[in-house]
Amino acid sequence: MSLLQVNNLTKRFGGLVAVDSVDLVVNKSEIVSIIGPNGAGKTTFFNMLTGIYEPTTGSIKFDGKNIEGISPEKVIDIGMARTFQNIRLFSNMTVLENVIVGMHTRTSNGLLHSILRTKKFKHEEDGCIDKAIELLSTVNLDSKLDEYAKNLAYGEQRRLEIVRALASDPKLILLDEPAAGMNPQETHELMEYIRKLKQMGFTVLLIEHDMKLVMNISDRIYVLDHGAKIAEGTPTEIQNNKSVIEAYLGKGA
Amino acid sequence: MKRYFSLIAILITFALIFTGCTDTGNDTQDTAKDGEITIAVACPLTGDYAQYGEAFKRATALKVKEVNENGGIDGKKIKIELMDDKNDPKEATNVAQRLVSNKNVVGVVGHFSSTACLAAAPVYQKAGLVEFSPTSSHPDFTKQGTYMFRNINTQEIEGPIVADMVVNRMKGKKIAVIYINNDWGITAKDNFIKAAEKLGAEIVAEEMFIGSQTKDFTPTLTKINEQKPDVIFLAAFYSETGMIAQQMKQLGYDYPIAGLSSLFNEELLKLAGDAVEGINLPTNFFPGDPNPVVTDFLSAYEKEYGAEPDQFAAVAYDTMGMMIEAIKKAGPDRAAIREELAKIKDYNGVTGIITFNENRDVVKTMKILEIKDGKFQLVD
Amino acid sequence: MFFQQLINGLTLGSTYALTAVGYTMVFGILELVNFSHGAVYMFGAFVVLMLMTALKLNFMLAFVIGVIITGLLGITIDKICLFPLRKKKAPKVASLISTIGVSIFIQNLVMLVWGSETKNFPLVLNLGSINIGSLKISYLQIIIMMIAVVLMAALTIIIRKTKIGKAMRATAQNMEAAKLMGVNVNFVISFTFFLGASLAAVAGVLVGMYYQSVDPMMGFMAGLKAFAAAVLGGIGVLPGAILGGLIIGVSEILAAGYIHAGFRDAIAFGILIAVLIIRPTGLLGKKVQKKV
Amino acid sequence: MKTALDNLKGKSTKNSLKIIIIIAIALSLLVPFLNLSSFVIRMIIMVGIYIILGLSLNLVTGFAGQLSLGHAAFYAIGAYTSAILSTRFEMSFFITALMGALLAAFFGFLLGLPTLKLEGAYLAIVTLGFCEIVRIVALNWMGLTRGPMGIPGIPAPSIFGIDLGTEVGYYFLIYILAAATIITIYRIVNSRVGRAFIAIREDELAAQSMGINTTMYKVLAFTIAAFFAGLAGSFYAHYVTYIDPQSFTFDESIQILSIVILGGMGSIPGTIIGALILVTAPEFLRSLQDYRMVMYGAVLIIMMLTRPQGIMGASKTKIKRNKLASSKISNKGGE
Repeated sequence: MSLLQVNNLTKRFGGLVAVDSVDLVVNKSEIVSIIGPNGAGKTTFFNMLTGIYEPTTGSIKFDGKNIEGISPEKVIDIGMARTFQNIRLFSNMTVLENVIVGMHTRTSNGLLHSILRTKKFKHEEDGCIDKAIELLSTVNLDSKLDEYAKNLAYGEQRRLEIVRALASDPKLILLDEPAAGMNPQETHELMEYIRKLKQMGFTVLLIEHDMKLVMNISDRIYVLDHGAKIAEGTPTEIQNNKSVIEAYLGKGA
Repeated sequence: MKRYFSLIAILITFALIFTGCTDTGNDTQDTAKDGEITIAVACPLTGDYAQYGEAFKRATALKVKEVNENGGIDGKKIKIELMDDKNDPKEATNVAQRLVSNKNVVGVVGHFSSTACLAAAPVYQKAGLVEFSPTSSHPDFTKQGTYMFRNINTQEIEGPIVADMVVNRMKGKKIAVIYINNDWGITAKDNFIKAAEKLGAEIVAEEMFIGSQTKDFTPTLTKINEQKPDVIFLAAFYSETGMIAQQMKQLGYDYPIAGLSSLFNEELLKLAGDAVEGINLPTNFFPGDPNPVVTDFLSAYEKEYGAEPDQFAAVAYDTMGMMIEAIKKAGPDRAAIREELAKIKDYNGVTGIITFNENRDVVKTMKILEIKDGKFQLVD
Repeated sequence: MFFQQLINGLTLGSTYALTAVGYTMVFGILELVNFSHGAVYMFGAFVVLMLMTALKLNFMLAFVIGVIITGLLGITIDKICLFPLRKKKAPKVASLISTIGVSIFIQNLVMLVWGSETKNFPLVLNLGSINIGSLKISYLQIIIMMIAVVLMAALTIIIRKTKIGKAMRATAQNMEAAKLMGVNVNFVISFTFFLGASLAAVAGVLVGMYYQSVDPMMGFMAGLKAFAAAVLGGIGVLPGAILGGLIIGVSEILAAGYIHAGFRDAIAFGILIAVLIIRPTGLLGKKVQKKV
Repeated sequence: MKTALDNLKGKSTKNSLKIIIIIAIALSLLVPFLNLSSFVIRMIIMVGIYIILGLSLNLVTGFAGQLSLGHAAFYAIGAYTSAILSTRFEMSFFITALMGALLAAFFGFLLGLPTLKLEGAYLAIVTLGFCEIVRIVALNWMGLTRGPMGIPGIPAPSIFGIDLGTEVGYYFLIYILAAATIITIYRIVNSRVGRAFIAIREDELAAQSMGINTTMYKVLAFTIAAFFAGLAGSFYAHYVTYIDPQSFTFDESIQILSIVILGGMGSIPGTIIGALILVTAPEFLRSLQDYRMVMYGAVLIIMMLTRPQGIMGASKTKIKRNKLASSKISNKGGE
């Protein structure tokens, strides 16, 4: 059963076609990767899914509903959460707070409850804290709860960002180059972690350059080049696809 | 944690300095108490209106120096406690509170503008300390309480004098009015218009500007020009009057200008040169007055500061003089000083013969001046 | 009367435009609202006046020296009060408060040294005026508008065609990248402050001449209006500063002439707010695409 | 073991902090009876007013990250509403203060709306322009505000027939108002709403991606801030008993902003210290007479150069953790 179905999605910036009629399907509990050379339009594609850019044409169907042109703050509501290519944590907030902000749409404490510190307020806060600590423990960050996000090591920041996205209980989680800047050891841990996510019942769509990671964990892979989809299939199929090799190594290789 | 300790440390230091500051303030005065009587002068020394405060500062210092040289009050020297209120109502109340808390201060000369005077008045009234403003002309000022005095004619008195000057002397039948949008400007304009209309004149334009904010008067003047008035009456201070006159000249408009006593200032001539030629205005103080009180003041002021006093200096000088007069009779007692000040009759000051009416407002006679050949000259 | 008011408004607008250019340049490079600009403008007018009256220099000489001194003041402000903050990577608001401190400092220092009263600025160029019917345009008004346009053109040439201009544009785009490419960023910033401050001085002197008076508080309102003009036109965009200045000037004068003199400043700010609500980056400002 | 020790440490810090706060509160309650001069009491009351003003602006600028140069406008709206209602309709302080605060909040809401799209310098000039417009309207709308004549004779507050127009009365009134403001702002900041504000300040786009309706929260920040500034204005009007437009100029906005920046953006204790320093500094400097404002300017620059992040820096917001949660950590640590 398909969770996300993208048809004929296109984005033009002036004369430049950043994403050119791409079709894509993500099924429940799948790990799907999008790969492609720099400037292939991968992040633009993500930005359309998450409402940051409005598509020029095409449709996005998520969980049975059309969502193209949705506003960014609604995206998480319908069950899609993301991370960013260049980590966008709330640097001057603590690790714990970052995760709890991730639960924003799943909580409801308003001004009055906050000021009066009602029972509901305390109950909800406690619930958030427990859940956040539980999530953080899955990435070994539960010992750094009160650390400022900006003081974490690079790999830790990446993991924190993923946990922040998970905090909203998404049906689909979008990871934009999660392994960028990680050493092999960290990448390996990340790989295990993404597998674990699948076991936990999450669906994952990721953009990634690290081929080892992609080939190891993906159920299916889409390849973009110059905005257009040039191939799709299982990791083995992609590894043997001529046009993919051309796109990566240039013609005549 | 360290953060909180530093916070507490700062708080404590502040508390100490603060109480210490006010205490030492009192200490120094306590030691000096026997030989001195303290009179406060509160005026703007910084900010937009500092030039007027400077006149207060100089003139009151001169008066005190003269009295001290002649033996002071019963052998006691007078000391001035000079306070800057920036002409800001909030600062004025702080100053007032500070002065009433200082037991050595027996009377206050100040503040400059009505805004500051009115804001500070409740503090003085509550504590029973005389607030003697040389310049506040707001009608409500002396209604704030029995400790409020002023040494300037209210516009109820000046308005009819100027209206007579404009309608009868300058033959103004159609009059355009430009006024500064503050309490003084509005009361001045209202009283003038009332008196002028009674004399049969017609007000053809009524335009305002915001003090120390408006520099470009061309739209107002262009608009007034459409009405072709006989006279333009200005309820403004000298600096804006200079600009208005110059911009009129630049636009090529040539209407006679009438003003109020606020224009009597040598700076106006320096500022606008021949553009202000022919302006008519009334005044309490005129340096060309042959009265020996005036000539003595003039030469003393010029000797001390190398400049001719303006009317703000003159009225501050008289205010200090009257205050000292009252203290001489009452001794250093705040309530007694109020009683004696209210009783002062026919004080022979440089701004005329001064008496308070029952509302503690002064009534002084006025002379008419005209700017001729780059000088203020007495007419009649 | 309408055309006369229009001329009045254009002249006033030109003085705003000249001052606005300084705001826009500093903002373009540093993304900093320089609140000391109004005080610098006032300082420029005072220095030229003092050179003329105290040292008896002739106008042109006093003008040139005064403008250079003011330009150097601009550099000094940056070096003492802003550069250390940039080095520490302090938040932008800290710099903003620092420039407010500078503004208070300069204003009150001028008041202490030269007195707080309004001073006459001699009418050095008494050129008379042209009359077209009842319309009267003084040559001074024409000169002020001309200078605004000429300086604007010269600035555009400096920024578009010269090497330093290229460096300025590079710094404005991305300071770190410019540094890596060998641009002497500190020099570029100093140069920008010099240019901005000397332009403010030119504006101050022209305004002093136009109203034949200067006072230590003259920079305050003029500074706010010029800032408003810069933002209205699109801050960081040079032609925007001119356009914004003229619009603010004309609307203010027309408001005073036809609506109510008391509300003239309120109307100028009201127009600004209305424009920004419709066009959040000002009239000529470019819309920035969010980088993700 | 280590975590247990940490917990213990945390507890002792918390306790000593509590003790300090209790002592401070006890001392401050004694203040009016220490026979201090009226001047000192007056200064403390003024500091109280500026604590409210500073904290409310801090919510917008320090926590939600929206630079506002027009905070005096709300202060003015509160003061004028209160003054007009109490002099013309003889309403009691508590009603006028509430009305003043609510009307200010309404205008805060209106001003918050354009912030949907504006940022940085654009927002700064809009707030500044708004402040000027409010002042100019107050100056020109004679029928309502008496323009430059100001409104004198604003009655002192009283409750159940007890006159609060005494030093002690005013002291405790501002004490309660300031304390209520501190507690409210503290609680807002340390809640879901406050975290949304801070997230917007830190990274607006990421905040949006977390599902935070940034527009709504920005407007909310402005509205809350305006409410408290209006409250401060009401108190000011009833305290000074005379107001006119000159009390609410652009300088006033700058003064409030300086308090926030000097104390540290996003720091509640910082704002309190900032208010204390900047309100009293002119009094310390008063003996300098003409040199006072020059020194003030210099002090402002030096403060910024030496501590650009403010005296206190941004304070860490703390999420209170319950026993369950902390026991879980130590369990995890033991595993």
